[in-house]
Amino acid sequence: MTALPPVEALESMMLERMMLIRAYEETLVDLHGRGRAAGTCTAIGQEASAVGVVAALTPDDLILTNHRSAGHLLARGADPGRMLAEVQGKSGGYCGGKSGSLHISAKELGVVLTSTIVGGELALATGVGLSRSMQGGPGIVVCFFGDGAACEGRFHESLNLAAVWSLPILYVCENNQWQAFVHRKETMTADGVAGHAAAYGIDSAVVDGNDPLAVFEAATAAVAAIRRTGKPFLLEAMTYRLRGHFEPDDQSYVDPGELARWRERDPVVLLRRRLERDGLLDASAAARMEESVRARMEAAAAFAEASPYPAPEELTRDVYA
Amino acid sequence: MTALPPVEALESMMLERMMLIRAYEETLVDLHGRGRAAGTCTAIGQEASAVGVVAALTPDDLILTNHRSAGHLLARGADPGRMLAEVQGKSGGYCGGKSGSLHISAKELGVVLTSTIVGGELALATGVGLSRSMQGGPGIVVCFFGDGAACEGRFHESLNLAAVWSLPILYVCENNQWQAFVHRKETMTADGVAGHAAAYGIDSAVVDGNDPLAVFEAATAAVAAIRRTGKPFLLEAMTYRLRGHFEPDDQSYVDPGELARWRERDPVVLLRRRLERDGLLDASAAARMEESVRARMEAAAAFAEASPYPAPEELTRDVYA
Amino acid sequence: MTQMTVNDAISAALAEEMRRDPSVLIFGEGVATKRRDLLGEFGPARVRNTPLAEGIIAGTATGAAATGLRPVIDLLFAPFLCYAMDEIVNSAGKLRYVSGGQFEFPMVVLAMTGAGWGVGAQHNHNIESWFVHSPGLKVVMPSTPADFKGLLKAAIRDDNPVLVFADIALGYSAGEVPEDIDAIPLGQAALRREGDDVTLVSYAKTVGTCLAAADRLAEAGISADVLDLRSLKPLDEGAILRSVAKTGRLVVVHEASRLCGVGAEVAALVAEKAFASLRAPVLRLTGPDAPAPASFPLEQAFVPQADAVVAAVQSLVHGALAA
Amino acid sequence: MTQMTVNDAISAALAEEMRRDPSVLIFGEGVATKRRDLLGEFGPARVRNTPLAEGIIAGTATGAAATGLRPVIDLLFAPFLCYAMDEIVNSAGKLRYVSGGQFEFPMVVLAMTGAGWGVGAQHNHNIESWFVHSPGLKVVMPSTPADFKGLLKAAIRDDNPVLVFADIALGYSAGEVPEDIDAIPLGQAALRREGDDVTLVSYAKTVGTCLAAADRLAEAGISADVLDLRSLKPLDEGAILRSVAKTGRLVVVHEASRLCGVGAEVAALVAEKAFASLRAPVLRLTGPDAPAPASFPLEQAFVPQADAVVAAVQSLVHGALAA
Ligand SMILES: Cc1ncc(C[n+]2csc(CCOP(=O)(O)OP(=O)(O)O)c2C)c(N)n1
Ligand SMILES: Cc1ncc(C[n+]2csc(CCOP(=O)(O)OP(=O)(O)O)c2C)c(N)n1
Ligand SMILES: [Mg+2]
Ligand SMILES: [Mg+2]
Repeated sequence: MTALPPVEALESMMLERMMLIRAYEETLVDLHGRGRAAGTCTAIGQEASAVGVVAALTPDDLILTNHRSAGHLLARGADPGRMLAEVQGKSGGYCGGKSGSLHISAKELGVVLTSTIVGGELALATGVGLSRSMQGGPGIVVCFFGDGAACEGRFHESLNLAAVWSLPILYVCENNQWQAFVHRKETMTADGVAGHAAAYGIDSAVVDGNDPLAVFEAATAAVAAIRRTGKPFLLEAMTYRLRGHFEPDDQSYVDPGELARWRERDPVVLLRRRLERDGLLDASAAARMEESVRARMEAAAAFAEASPYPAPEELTRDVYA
Repeated sequence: MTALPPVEALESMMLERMMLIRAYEETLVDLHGRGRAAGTCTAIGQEASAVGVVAALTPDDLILTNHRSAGHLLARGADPGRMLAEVQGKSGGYCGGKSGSLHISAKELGVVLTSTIVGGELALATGVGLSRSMQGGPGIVVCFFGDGAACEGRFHESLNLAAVWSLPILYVCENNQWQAFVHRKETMTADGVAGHAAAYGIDSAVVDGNDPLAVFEAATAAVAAIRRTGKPFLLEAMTYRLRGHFEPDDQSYVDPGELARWRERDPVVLLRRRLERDGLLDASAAARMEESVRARMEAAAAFAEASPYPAPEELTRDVYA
Repeated sequence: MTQMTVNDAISAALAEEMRRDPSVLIFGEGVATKRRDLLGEFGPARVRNTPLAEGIIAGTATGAAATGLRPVIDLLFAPFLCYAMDEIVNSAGKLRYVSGGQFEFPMVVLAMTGAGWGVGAQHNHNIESWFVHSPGLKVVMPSTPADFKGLLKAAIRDDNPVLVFADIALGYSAGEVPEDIDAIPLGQAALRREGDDVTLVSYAKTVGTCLAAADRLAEAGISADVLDLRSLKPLDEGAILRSVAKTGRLVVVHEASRLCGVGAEVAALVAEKAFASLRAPVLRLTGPDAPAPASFPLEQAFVPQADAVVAAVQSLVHGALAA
Repeated sequence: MTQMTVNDAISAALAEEMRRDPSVLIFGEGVATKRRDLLGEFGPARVRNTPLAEGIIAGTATGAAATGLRPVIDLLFAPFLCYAMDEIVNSAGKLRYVSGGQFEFPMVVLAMTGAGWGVGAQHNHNIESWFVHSPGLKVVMPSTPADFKGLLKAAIRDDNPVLVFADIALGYSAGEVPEDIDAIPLGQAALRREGDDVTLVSYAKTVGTCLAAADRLAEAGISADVLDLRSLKPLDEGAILRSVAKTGRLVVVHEASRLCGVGAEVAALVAEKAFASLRAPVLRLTGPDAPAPASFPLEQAFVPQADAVVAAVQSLVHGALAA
């Protein structure tokens, strides 16, 4: 694929990453269904925003994520085997099995301080931004959060401090329309959260979260602005959570019409279809991509399965430095 | 004064209330200086916003206030003797001396659930609004808070819930430019907080907080809108804290130029001067007003002084219902 | 008698109290979605979803309670109460006193916690002792479906803020619930088993652990009083002291961490008021001073097990620790 | 030796540590206004005023600590920590463990509390036991200027989150501070007075109360060990147990409320590990289970007084409670 012009190469790469994320989460659903993994949150349908934003970053940048982190981690290059091991509470996981699925951090990848307290990552992000800004250097901080997290006051406290102290933070709201079992229509009067930025003097943009190229372009512009000004930016990606909040989940409370409309806009399908239609990816290359992703997932699952549980003395290790 | 047309009568009444508040707080400062009262927050310079808003209310309405509450209480008709007694920790105080100056409630006046946790009143206001809206009846809820409180996430959580549940709450931000020892310029990028309302679909207005008539008119319009629509409204009164945060305070950190400019706009002086100039209050009537206020304050101080301290068994009374 | 799970018992208590008293309402993140039956029966004004913001949920409950309503709020998992501490502790717990008794706060806060789901330390943290330590609050942590039903009913009728913690692992456990069970007064422990040699004091999931240990101890000829505290505040001091006066030995068992936990309070109480009866050191078996791990085997190891209870009691009766 | 107040000792510790280590910085509401000297010496990047929002202050400290800075934050009064519990407990306290040891959290949280200013229950609430109960945190509550200086220095150098509570009433109290005092290791109690008949365990302002009581007891021929815990977590269990092994009697004194307080922990520890030495019931003298009243005489009555300590000890030595 090296012959392709840059954007198309990027798009193929993004498609592969999105396929990997999709396959990972489907593996998780399957493992859970077979009683091999604890309940977990998937972000099926939201792959484009994770991949588009992370593609706009450099290795100096740090990422904060939350309970719905698989896309962010895998987009950043995380090993799906170590992720699955973590979800299964195995010692080979990124956190030695102590996190489980909900708060996976991978410092080596710059994915730091994951909190499953909704809003938690927003309160930590300003601190990471402060370190970055005091230590100098080019890196910025990206904080992923949901539309629900924007209902927590911490969202506002974080934006305000970042504005007042001029912290280099890209706030990325993945507005997936849902906040666990509650639709965002029940929790806010606007359709999104970007409208809050202006009162803090923060620039913002809203982007189609199911179009990875659009996300990538918006994120690239935002990151450039942050690197230039040192100021925060709020990017809102409009997307949809295609499965329930937590495995297992029956989605009985979801409006079937809304779900169907968004299923039509499945970002993995859309991108693949477009690349194939435009002749940028032929069917066999796509099939190979899919296969290699499946193979990686099988290896990952095998790694996780083979990884031992933590030793008993881990129970009280690493509480204190 | 019954012969005066309504607005002028109202203005005289407001002047008298403002004088009473001023005299009350000066008495407090004096008592504190003589070691007769614990440290306390005054709102000298902010009388107009308290009096203007409260004049727009009916007895059905409920008020929530905070650590800087004297103006709100006295505007609502509180007995300065019982207030002073409370500040001095005497049994004759509104809270039997258990509150002291920082969290005086007077349920009989509809001044409920005062919290000295900055932001605390904002979290309680939605509950009071919910009661009001579920129980029917005409009353609305007024929540006074400072520009500092608007930095706490609760401000946003409160506005959001009030908007989503359509609660009849008048949010009144008394923007006195200060948040204890920090100027609001250090804590927010905008000059005020009203700019946050729109993103919640909440109507707002900004008013000269040192002009009681302007405040009264803005509050009257806001209250009418709330009674009609059942929806919240945010009113921001721009004013200034003419003394330090807490007695004793030296104001060494205050920009003398800014202070001097606002001293020129002392709301008690401005209103009195205007009424005298327009021939609506003659000098002798004003002097009588001042005298009667002083006499009330002397009686109040005597009442508080004579009030006994709470009985020892009060230490553990009223913890539980 | 009906067989009922803890979750069903909670639902039944809510429905009955909402029927009984129109001022009772319930809200929280997903409450109206998950409690369709209540929504259907009582309508959207009394069964509400909220925005995702625990602080304002608790503040709204507190403000509403003081002005005529009797709110029940579901804050989901105990660690999320960290976002609502001001409202629960500084407002609901203190404003009655601070105001000189002007207000009452009839409200209930529901939350889950405990090992069992592998959800890790930000969903599983047994913080009940914080609220026992704080004035003006009551705290309930039942172990059986019948108690969940009866104590939740009492909590809703109480004019004070009551926190009701549900151990996650108990949610789907079933038990007998009398058809006509009424409110069970707060502050009464339940003696689950009688014995003479040792008192086992516990609450929530570890009551079962103590009962299992008592079975095994009985085989070894040691008989145990097993006291289920049920209500942690008010604490049934009389029941604890009576039992220890009889047995002379005490082991307190809970999942919460040891330091300044409820076990510390029970041990201190006995060391003061039943000292003369004590024949052996007072032992506590608790979770370690560590966050709860997600990994299944570690999560299980976090919780005191029957083996350890048996060993502790044997050390008191026979072993080096006997006085 | 220099005479210095507690407030000056705190300032001196901050200045010295900031000089020593450029990664130390301090922020909070009014910190830059009130600490002009630090602002002048270290500049506005390291001495910052913040917006009025405890949650984000604590969260910012936590995030900064994990990524290379050593923040000290001033949250003013202990009850305001209710707005920062998630950041302190769920993040700073747990994320090291949850992440499998990937992060460290070298940060200090300062807050005042205690009777003395008549500010009432929303400024005065002794909640130190909450943090002792919570994993991953350390808690310090000194009683002398020298200890404030030495322990704060140690807290700043520690790679864990440390809460340093300052008793309001001690702020202007002065004492000797050695010129060259260095960090005092966390977790070591100080024996303030030696005696044989009873152990008085305390911390913060009530250490003085215990010393006054010990003076009076000495006149009555009763000699007391007075142990100042200084650090509540880690707790110097050895010092407590050694003293009780010697005296056989224990009274724990603190201003915080009784239930699940630090006194409960100390009493429970002794009832387990020094049981054989105990000659009398373990007593706790604590604040009542009530919010702190503002009214001066009630506020004073809230705090255990020397009279009560004397009476408690006499009841143990001579009275009805003697074993
Ligand atoms: C403080 C807190 N409250 C509630 C929860 C339970 N919870 C987990 S995810 C979630 C929904 C979050 O919605 P959003 O922020 O939009 O993120 P999404 O899950 O949609 O990605 C909720 C309520 C939590 N983890 N933390
Ligand atoms: C949660 C909390 N943080 C800090 C304080 C200390 N404090 C009391 S008043 C005040 C300033 C409040 O500013 P603002 O809200 O603007 O009200 P103002 O005092 O100006 O009327 C502060 C920081 C407090 N009482 N509560
Ligand atoms: Mg969402
Ligand atoms: Mg202000």
